[in-house]
Amino acid sequence: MNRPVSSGNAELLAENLSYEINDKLILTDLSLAVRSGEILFIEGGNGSGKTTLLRILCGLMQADEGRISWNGESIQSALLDCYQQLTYIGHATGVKSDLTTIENIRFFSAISGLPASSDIQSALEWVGLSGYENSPGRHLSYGQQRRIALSRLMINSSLLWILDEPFAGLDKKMIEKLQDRFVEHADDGGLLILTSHQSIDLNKMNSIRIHLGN
Amino acid sequence: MNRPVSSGNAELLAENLSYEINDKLILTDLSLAVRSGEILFIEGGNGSGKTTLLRILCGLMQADEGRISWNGESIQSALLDCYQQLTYIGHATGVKSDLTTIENIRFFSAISGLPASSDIQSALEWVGLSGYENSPGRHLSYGQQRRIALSRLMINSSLLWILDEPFAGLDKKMIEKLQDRFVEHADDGGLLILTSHQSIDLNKMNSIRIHLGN
Amino acid sequence: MSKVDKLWLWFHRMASPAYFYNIAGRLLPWIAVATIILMLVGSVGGLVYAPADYQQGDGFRIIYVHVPSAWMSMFVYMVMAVNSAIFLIWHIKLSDIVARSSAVIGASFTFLALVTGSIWGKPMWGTWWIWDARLTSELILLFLYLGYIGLRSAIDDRRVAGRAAGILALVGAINIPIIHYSVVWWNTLHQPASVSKLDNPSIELSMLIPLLSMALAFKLFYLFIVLVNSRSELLEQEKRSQWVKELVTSQ
Amino acid sequence: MNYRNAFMAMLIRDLRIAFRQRAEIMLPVIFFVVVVSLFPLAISPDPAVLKTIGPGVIWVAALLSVLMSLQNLFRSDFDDGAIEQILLSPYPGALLVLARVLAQWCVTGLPLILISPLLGLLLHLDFHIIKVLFVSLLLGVPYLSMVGAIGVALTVGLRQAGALLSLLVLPLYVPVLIFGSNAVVSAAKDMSYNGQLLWLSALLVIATTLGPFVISSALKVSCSYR
Amino acid sequence: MNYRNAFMAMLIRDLRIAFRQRAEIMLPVIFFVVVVSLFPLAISPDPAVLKTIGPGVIWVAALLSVLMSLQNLFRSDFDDGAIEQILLSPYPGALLVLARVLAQWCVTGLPLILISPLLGLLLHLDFHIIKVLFVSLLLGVPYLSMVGAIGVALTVGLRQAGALLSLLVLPLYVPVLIFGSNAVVSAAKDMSYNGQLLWLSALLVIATTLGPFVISSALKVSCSYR
Ligand code: HEM
Ligand SMILES: Nc1ncnc2c1ncn2[C@@H]1O[C@H](COP(=O)(O)OP(=O)(O)OP(=O)(O)O)[C@@H](O)[C@H]1O
Ligand SMILES: Nc1ncnc2c1ncn2[C@@H]1O[C@H](COP(=O)(O)OP(=O)(O)OP(=O)(O)O)[C@@H](O)[C@H]1O
Ligand SMILES: [Mg+2]
Ligand SMILES: [Mg+2]
Repeated sequence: MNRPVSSGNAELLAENLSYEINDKLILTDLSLAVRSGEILFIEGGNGSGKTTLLRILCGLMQADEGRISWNGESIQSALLDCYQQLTYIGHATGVKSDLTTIENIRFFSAISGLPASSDIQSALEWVGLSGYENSPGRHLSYGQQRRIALSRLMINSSLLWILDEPFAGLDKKMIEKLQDRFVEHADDGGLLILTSHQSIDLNKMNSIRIHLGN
Repeated sequence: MNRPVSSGNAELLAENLSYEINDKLILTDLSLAVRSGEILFIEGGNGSGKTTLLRILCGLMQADEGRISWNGESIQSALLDCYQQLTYIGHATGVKSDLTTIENIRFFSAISGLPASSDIQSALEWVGLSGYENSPGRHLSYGQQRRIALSRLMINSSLLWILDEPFAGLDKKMIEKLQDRFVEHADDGGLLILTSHQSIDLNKMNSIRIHLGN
Repeated sequence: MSKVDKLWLWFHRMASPAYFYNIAGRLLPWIAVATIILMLVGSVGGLVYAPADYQQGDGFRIIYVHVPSAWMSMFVYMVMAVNSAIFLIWHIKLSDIVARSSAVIGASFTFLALVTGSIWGKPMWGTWWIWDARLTSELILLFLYLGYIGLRSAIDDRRVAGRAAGILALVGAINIPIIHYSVVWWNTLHQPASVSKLDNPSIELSMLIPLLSMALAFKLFYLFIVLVNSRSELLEQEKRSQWVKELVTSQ
Repeated sequence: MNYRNAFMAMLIRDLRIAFRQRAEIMLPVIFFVVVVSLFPLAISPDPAVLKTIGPGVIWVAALLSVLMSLQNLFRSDFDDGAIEQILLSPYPGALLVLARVLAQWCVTGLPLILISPLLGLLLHLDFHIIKVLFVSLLLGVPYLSMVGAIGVALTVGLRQAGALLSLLVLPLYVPVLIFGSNAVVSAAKDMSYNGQLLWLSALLVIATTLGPFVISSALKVSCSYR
Repeated sequence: MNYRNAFMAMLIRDLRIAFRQRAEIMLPVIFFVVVVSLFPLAISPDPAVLKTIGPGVIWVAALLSVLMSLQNLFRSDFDDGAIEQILLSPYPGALLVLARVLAQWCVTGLPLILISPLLGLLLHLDFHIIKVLFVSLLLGVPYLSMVGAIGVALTVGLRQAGALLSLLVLPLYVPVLIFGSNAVVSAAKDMSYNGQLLWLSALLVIATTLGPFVISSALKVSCSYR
């Protein structure tokens, strides 16, 4: 497993974000900061704007107002550097139904700029998909597909992880493993932003909570 | 709210189900029975065959071997009667992204044979979507879309509910409410089959558990 | 302050919503009056004073609608493309509004040119339509407009719709000359089916004046529509900003 | 249980969705117009040529537009899971499917038929020929919709459905194409064209009576695997 | 960071997916063949007629096949979320998009070009005319793919994308259609056709250099809302 490249003092900072859609204010004047070693847990009921916030943070959507900076630079100007440090996993997994598990993982690692030598086999074992190396994605259950997406967290050496409901669809054993991995990532100086409706035990981690919505 | 039409002694019986796909045995010789007032909770890790089993039980897929009967009659011959008594909610919600919340609910109730007079407003309030009556489905968050699908459980008077991970994507408040509704349904003589990865408190209910997979 | 800086300053001021709103509000009545006057001059001049054509009789008078709308159809697309570029590069919302309000009216001008042309064509060529270069380009231009409008209306988030449609408008603008020349060239190769009388250089002064005043009236009418649209659109978009609140309370 | 209610609910749902996405109504028509106008560009602008190829071109273009508009007939219902609810409804699948196809026809087939005279003008067809063209499309297009829907139901679970669909469906379209375009060609030659129109009507009756049943069982099959 | 690796990963992924769904490779070709063969049925089987309409018909059919095959270019990536991963990749979007379009062209455009001589024979075109047809398609089809991809990228988030796509893209196809089919017609008249082929090459160069950038920014826009 690779360690994050620089464990220095990375920081993601969002100031006064506002986002409105079709006359509905979804985010109003929201500020947050995450630093190396910290875990930001975003809570909130259904429809409180968690997904929207995460997509704005990783640049997939633009906030109407406010600014986001990565290590002091505005995210617009530091975009490519930031993307090299970013892993985002959303509601949709990006798993291709016609590629096998191995091929899926290899493709992800190639386009996220990882060396081809990355240890894919151990990542596969970690997500409990050994035995399914050559099954095409469409033959896998919902939870198994999500596991493929999550395997990137094992190969990856990026600093900033933004995960939208990473526990959805997973069984208990996998949730445990994932939580351990999060702690490890934070200990290595990584940054983590996640949402979840499952109440998870983040006490052992250096975690901050933000509550969205009323 | 409507009560199930006949609270007599309905029974869903599955005997010796087997299902194989691409040389993978997914279900082997599985039998189960659910009666009025019972809740069947199907557990199992990712990929253990829960979704497959539920789809077979409600007739969307055919088992390779074994038979399923509803109130003593084979499900093939009692299909229409059975469908009148069945509510199935799967991973996908069936919510149309161009229809408003109200229109979506009304359509569901129309094709499941409910009277047009059904109390849609109270169902809306129950799922916490009042205020979103006229928002098209695509404007809703993942959890809100799932809530629309679940609103049918409030309007519905069918006996047999088959629910695949009904708690996925819901926030805690909604999960509570849903659990209460399940107990109520069982008390009214309904049958309920569900899967979930979230450990829920079914002790207060008359529940049976089946564990799939190793 | 250099000239360029001054220009920039002016540009930014114009692009500031509050300033634009006020200026546009003051201009509107004048534009409306001018449009009506020019329209009257054009139609009276065209229908009454201009002599009947020795070949085409009174039928030719449709020229006073046809030619201005044909001119406008191309002009408006250019305005739309330029504004789309400004919006995509500098994120000036006003440009997006101009582009959007241009689309519908531009499509209407194009449609009008096609319809009046066809009506004129029936007595002229004995048929409603020929696949002449200019006519064909005009038809394709209508499709480009419709594509732009279709894309815009299919996306319901205004910000996204603006950017997506902007890209389309630019791609279309690059293509318009190519389309135009390919069609012209295709036509000369094929020997057009019947002799088109579109190119008629000699034109009398008594015909020219009404024609020009109609053309100007069409332009002003377009300007009027765009300004009205922009103003209401601005209020809508900026409803949370300070100047709109002041505006509302002051009334 | 109220059959009429269920039918109307389905019909209204689909009309509503179509009208919400305003573009959907116009687009097959525009596709039709654009495809027809490609031919003078590709072949020749000469009125004499256009007159001879006109009926055939309009018929082929109509056929392709119907095919194009059908592609998404069950797609969104399939993707979002609504199809499972329709199949599990206590009402007969054929009834609901009929409503679905009818809605589709109102929204795409009908406008296409209505605009066809204009295209006839563009291709320099005479007035009495345009009349025959109109009638032949009126009889033929519903058949195209119904038969196309069978193909869609069979391919809805597949990824590259579009092209496969055309492979399945186009051969079935051939008879209608032949009768339809031939009726117009005969009219142009001042020959009788009643035979062709009768054939078209017969095909239409068969398609609308059997179609819904075939479609609903095809849908069931498509949904029984992933 | 290795640009070549990323490009190849994307290309190989798409080729692999295409070859897994064997049908995908054959189908646009089959669509092409079927559409062309509708015309003798709809218009006339007379060799003299077919000779005159042949080049135009083959070009229009090629154009529609490309359009048809493009419809799902980014759809599955969009639906399953892969597009977000592509956009968030540290490599330039234009590079990955170029690989995507190239793969698509290998799988659908190329076979279509290769089969075109056969269709020329079916429509009674002479051998030297078929040669020109082949070259014109070789130059024109990549342009069609690239420009079509822009339209796809703009409409990928929309429901009724198919029909809207054709409205956006077909007008932009007009120049290629004109130059392409005219090159063949000129060849048939023993006139020079170099001018047309040069035009086609020029258009191709413009499209392939600017296209990827336009496509990737259009994709970004399409993904920035739901
Ligand atoms: C549907 C049919 C027609 C269409 C789409 C059409 C289109 C156009 C267009 C686009 C222009 C502007 C050309 C430019 O400024 O470069 C134009 C100008 C003009 N049209 Fe038409 N036209 C049609 C029919 C006719 C007919 C039947 C006549 C009369 C014989 C006519 C007479 C003119 C004249 C005199 C001009 C001004 C010429 C000039 O500016 O150089 N048009 N038309
Ligand atoms: N077409 C297929 N070919 C081979 N195996 C398949 C096919 N379809 C499903 N499977 C396998 O069937 C098993 C059961 O899948 P199913 O979706 O029923 O699991 P599940 O229990 O619902 O899992 P989850 O909790 O992740 O939703 C999985 O291991 C999957 O790999
Ligand atoms: N296009 C839109 N128009 C109007 N409202 C929208 C639109 N898109 C999203 N919304 C609203 O934005 C809010 C936030 O949505 P979001 O998906 O971010 O919620 P979430 O916190 O992720 O919820 P969940 O827990 O259900 O995933 C919702 O209330 C939704 O109704
Ligand atoms: Mg969410
Ligand atoms: Mg499952």
